[in-house]
Amino acid sequence: MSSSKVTSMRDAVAELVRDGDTVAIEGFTHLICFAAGHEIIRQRRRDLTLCRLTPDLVYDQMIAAGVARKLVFSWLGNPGVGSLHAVRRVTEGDRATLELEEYSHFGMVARYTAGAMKLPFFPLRSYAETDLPTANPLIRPIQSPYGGDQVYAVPPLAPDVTIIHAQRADAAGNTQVWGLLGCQKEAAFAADRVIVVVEELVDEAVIRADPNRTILPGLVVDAVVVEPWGAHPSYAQGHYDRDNAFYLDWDAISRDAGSLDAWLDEWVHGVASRSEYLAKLGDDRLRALRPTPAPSGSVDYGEYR
Amino acid sequence: MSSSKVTSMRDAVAELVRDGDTVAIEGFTHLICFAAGHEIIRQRRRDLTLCRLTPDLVYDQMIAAGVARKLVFSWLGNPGVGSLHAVRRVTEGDRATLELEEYSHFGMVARYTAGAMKLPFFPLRSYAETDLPTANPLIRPIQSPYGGDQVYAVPPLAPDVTIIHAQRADAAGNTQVWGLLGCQKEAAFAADRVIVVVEELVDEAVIRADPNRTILPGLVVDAVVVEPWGAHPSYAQGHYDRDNAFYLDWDAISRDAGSLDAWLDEWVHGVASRSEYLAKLGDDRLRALRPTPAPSGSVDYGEYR
Amino acid sequence: MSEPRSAFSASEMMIVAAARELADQRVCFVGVGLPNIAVNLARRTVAPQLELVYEAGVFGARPARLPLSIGDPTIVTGATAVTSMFELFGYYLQGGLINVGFLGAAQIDRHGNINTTVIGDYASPRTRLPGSGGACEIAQNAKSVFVIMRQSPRSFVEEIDFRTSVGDRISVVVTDKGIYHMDDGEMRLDSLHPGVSLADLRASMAWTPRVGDVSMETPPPTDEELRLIREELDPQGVYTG
Amino acid sequence: MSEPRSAFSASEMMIVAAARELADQRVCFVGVGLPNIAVNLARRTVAPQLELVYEAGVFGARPARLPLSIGDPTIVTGATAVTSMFELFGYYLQGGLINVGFLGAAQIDRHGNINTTVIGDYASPRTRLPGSGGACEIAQNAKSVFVIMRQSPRSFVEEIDFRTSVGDRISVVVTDKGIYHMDDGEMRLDSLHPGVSLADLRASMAWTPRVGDVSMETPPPTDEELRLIREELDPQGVYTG
Repeated sequence: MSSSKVTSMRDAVAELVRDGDTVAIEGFTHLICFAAGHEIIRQRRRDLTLCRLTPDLVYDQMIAAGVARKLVFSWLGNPGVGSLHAVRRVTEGDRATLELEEYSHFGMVARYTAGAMKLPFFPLRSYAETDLPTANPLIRPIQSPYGGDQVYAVPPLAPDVTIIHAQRADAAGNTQVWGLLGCQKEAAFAADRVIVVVEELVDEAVIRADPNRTILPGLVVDAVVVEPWGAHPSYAQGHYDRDNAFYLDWDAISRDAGSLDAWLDEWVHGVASRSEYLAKLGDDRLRALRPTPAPSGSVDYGEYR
Repeated sequence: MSSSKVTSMRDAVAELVRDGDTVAIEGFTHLICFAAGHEIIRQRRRDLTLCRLTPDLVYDQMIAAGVARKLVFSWLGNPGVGSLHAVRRVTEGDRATLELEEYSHFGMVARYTAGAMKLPFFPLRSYAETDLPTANPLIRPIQSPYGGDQVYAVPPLAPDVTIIHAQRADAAGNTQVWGLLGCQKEAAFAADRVIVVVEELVDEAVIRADPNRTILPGLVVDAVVVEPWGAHPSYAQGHYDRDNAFYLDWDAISRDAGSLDAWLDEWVHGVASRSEYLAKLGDDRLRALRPTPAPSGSVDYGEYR
Repeated sequence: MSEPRSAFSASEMMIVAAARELADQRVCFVGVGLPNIAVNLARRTVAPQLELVYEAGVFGARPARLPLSIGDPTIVTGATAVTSMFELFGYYLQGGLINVGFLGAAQIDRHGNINTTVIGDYASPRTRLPGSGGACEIAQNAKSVFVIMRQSPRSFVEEIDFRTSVGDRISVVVTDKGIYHMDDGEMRLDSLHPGVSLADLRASMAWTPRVGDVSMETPPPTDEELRLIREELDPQGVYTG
Repeated sequence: MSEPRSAFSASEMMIVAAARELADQRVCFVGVGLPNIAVNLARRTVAPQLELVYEAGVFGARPARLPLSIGDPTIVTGATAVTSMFELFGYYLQGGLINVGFLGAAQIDRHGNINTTVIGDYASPRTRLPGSGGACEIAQNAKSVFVIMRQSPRSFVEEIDFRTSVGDRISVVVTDKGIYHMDDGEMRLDSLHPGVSLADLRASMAWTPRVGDVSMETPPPTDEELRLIREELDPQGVYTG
């Protein structure tokens, strides 16, 4: 575990993300790793099956760039703003070229959980009397061996690669997150390969000082990429705010395929790395997203010898 | 949520623990609330169904005192020492007067989880080719609606009362724990009534400064009892060590029914409260169990206005 | 008739009316969009004790600003508890701890069944909507469900194009025209907003509504309610514009 | 023959032999009792890289002392991760991340099936044993299973009284007499401990064992192994007494 897994985003994506893979870049509003999404676009991966509860702007961009064959999701929108126009362009009417596999939020969370637990299915109290099991035949009724009312089951979801963003990890990949946890832990344990992208690389001692804060052991992590601001325009609790202005701007940028392509040329293909992207954004914009401190306080684990 | 739920152990047990109840005093080695067990003995509750993964000394004492009709468990012993002699006296041969319902650790955890999630069953990969489903017909095979190999199911466990010990809570019952988490969260969410016993009562602001540390919201808590050292001879991470000497001594105390009864008379019936028990133990014994500090360090949540 | 309209917008009236319905409620699961502003207004007015639950994994949020998204950092800092989404949906929602689930909708029928998935055919839809998100499980597991939406003949329809969430647990529907409560499985109009006639309302839906006692119109927004919306909750008019 | 016996006990030989089997292993699920001391000895000798997993919910423990219980505070402080038992059993064990599950046993048969539940009839047993704990799921889900136990005609039996855990994944059984590995579903004796004759061993089990090449006896404990057991791991002789 003490051997370093630290690498660059370019090398991590080149080695661990392959054409045709099922990929989950998870993080619910919080810690969405746009840096990884942009690198996948730059390396022109193709035929990916993209999984996320909320495809968000990161998948709108990746789908517009042509990396995806299929989308597995539960809520398809720009939160508080409106539609994901690039996704709509390939899913509506005759233009429907993107394959969709649709669940509810809990259904997706339960799928990752079944994947992490190597369970053949996960039962939940959703979908009763709705059209969702008809739209997606993988949502199936199941009877309890103890009688009572019927519930529904969803199948496990085990991505080839899960990519998550975190506040910190050590070189072995032991990873800690605070704030919204989403379902990153489940999506990572369920995956064959895991890339962890962090705001800060810390010493193993920092992790071991607060083991209850750890969401992933290095055991399940293949690569650690140090990419501060790698979640922008999403956010990292305590590090920077969500760039809501960009989420609002995206509506206009993405309404037209041409303007979206121009944006990709300028902000993704036009930069070689995340640091170039950040330089382009400018210090003023980043500085304005910095929160004031709100410390958690420290607890005592006690030394027992 | 801001109305206080702080009460005494005597009143909490008097109001919330009733004859015939299904009771779970949970905590895996860590944070076992002996103070609550002793108060239940003093109030002479009867016909309880006691649930715990590891009945441990607390249930050996309660069963010897005659409060229980039935035991639901997964591992019946004095860890690293040997048997629970009082339990053995009422479960072996013709003396078998205590009803047993037996699972594995994961089976018990899954039962509490199903209870917390209001699921009619929980599936797991245990029990294959073992005699456990024969010994306990409530462990049943279930087929996946997606084919593949058969797994087993366990039924939900929803205690009438769950009692947990924690390092700290606020007056509304918002509770935080660090160190071993066992399955206290699941057992509490699954229960109709919840008693939280704490080492320290803290201001709501302490809880809200680190919301990821919260295991229970006050919403599910009925009573908060402030009882420092309430887990002795079990332990509270960062507050005091496990009193292994007592666990070793218990083997001799409990081998003979008479010496066990004498111990109960002296240490449970013979004291009116936990503070009397602690006074009887003496400061030297308690002081020797205090660990040296090992701080977790603080993280930054950030102020977002 | 036109006097109140000059003082506030139909969106403001809808948000205020929805917020007032939360008086005395304890635990509310906050959906994205209009429910988000209505619930945050309620906590500042009629329901200071209201515990806000966000599907992102937050219980007891104390947002210092109105979040654009329902996964904003301001719902985390100072919250009572932050949990994984597995625990939020499993232990809190499916576990039966949510009094009110607050949803928006694209289409609704007279029975309260909701469509947020597609307009047109599912396979090749005219309009692809966001889908369920947590809505279908909120509708099935919250003790009661409130709906807030703008009504029109295209949103208040005889037949919804896709059943995303069932109406069984819906208790109230608040629109830009009036307030409906469920009466034996069907929506009943119980209040018209100021300046809205029954004719206006009927013209804004595809079925003929059951009508209760509408002699008293919805009390208009107070100055304080309008100040909170305009100065604190939505200064940029994202929700009310 | 009696010379080595004066230098170390049969329990010490058993613990040392079990620890050595862990050389090069990566992730070990530590059971209560004898496995606990064997695994902690291995981490101090042949397997410094060994990650200790405790069912209590700990990954990457660095115990500063030998815990009497497997839920001791010393396995928490300085660990890599502490999780709920739901996640430990679900994501780590059932998820397939455990290389070796290390178990003790009261009874074992030639196929490695283990009884830790009852001696005698289940309904009214002669002896009530602890039961499964996590053993039945460790035996089913760890990639390989090691067993450490004292052998006698009452523990090495033709027919176990209750099947608590299946032997399918057992790879090695270490006793106070020798070392067995699984060969086509049956235990095969591969080494006799110093001072133990084949006759001694046969007298300490209820079936006639398959015997491999036992020309080389188990290397006796080194001075360092004995020092670690006697001074650091078990000064009070709880495990070796």
